[in-house]
Amino acid sequence: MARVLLFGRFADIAGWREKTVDAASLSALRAALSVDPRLAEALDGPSVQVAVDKALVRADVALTQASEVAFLPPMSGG
Amino acid sequence: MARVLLFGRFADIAGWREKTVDAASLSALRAALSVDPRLAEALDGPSVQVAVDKALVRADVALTQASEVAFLPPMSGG
Amino acid sequence: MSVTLQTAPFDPGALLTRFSADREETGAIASFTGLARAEGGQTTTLELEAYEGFTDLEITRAVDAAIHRFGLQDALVVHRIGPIAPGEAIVFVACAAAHRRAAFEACDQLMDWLKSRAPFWKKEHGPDGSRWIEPTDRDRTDAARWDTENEQ
Amino acid sequence: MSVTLQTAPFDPGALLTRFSADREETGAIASFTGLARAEGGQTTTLELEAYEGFTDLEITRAVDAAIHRFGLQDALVVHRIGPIAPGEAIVFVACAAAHRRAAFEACDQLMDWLKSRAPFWKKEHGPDGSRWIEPTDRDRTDAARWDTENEQ
Repeated sequence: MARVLLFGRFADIAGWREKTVDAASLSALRAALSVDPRLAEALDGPSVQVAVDKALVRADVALTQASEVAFLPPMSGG
Repeated sequence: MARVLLFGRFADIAGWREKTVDAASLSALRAALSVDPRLAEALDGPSVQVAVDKALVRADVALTQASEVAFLPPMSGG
Repeated sequence: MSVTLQTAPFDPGALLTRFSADREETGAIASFTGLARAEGGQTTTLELEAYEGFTDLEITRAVDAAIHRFGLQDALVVHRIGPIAPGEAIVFVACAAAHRRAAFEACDQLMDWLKSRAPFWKKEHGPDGSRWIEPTDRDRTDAARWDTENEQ
Repeated sequence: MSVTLQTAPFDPGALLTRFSADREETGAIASFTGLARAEGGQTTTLELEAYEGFTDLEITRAVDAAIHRFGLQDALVVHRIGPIAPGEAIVFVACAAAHRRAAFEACDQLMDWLKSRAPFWKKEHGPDGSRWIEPTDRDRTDAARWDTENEQ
């Protein structure tokens, strides 16, 4: 169980911005999200960053019920 | 007869900021001002600029009664 | 030092008035105001999304780094989020230093960083629909001017 | 475009508020505020002398040149003359452009010009007496950064 946040065009593609997903790790979460193939493809794109509990992660990490996972498309700048 | 304006440290040296001087040319005006040798020496210094009627001049020029001659020490910037 | 993300419009002049008050040893304040352009009617609204708790922390880190790198006395960043109308201020950055070179360079560097590397997602709404914006090549090369071997 | 010399104190923020209002196609406003420093009590008053009708015309020419060189939409210079207390603003420069690079560079170049080549004479009054100030070597080399073969 992790709280998943989508930003920018990811939210447009998925049709949601925030959802609770049952997954014990980031890789399990990605697998669960791949029920939406367009979203899964977008999340695999270049320059996509993932933050767990507001810190960027590059490898797989374990998730707890309290985890917040954010998928960040390439940043626009301000 | 020209109206003479002194700026910056020139006014401190001369003890005046503005004076009417009888002179038909810039060179004649400089000669008239050399009654004050400290001022004359300062006006001959490097980077001193002279404006006649608010335009910088480099050569000798004729002066009329209406001429305004300004002696400008090296500029401080703002 | 202060970093603020806010949905409400702000007046950059009011921010500069407060930032420049009571500074007896500050010789120089450089400021930058970014405004939303109408693009001749092509942009009716700009919409900026941030990740609160993350975006503000990243900006705070960038401002801290600029303070140390350029020897600033103080710095301020206010950034709008949400919908922004043409003519409204998107961002205000002010940098205070003893001398002007440091203030200018820090403000310039912070803006280059904000425009290319700050975690915002930006959508332009216009008569022909909406589109997500990414940094231009120019934004990226501007930001890269400030990269050093000691930094990422 | 506006150039003002004035003896009265001014609020740089109030100037920025007016300068940034009603701009639908301005993306970028860079501003610079120069403040009088107390220098730890060594400077009690700064006194600036200008040649009215000459100094303002020279500044107007410099601003015109910057508008053309950097493609500015607008520019504003307000400069104090007479006695100035520590913490008070001496100069405010604002430059408006479509994009930030032009606004920053124009503001930076105008300030370098104002600090080294503008016709002002500046005296520092302090507890140890008064002295006339001339541009520092740094001011001169900063200003020379902008010289091109096409200019004097």
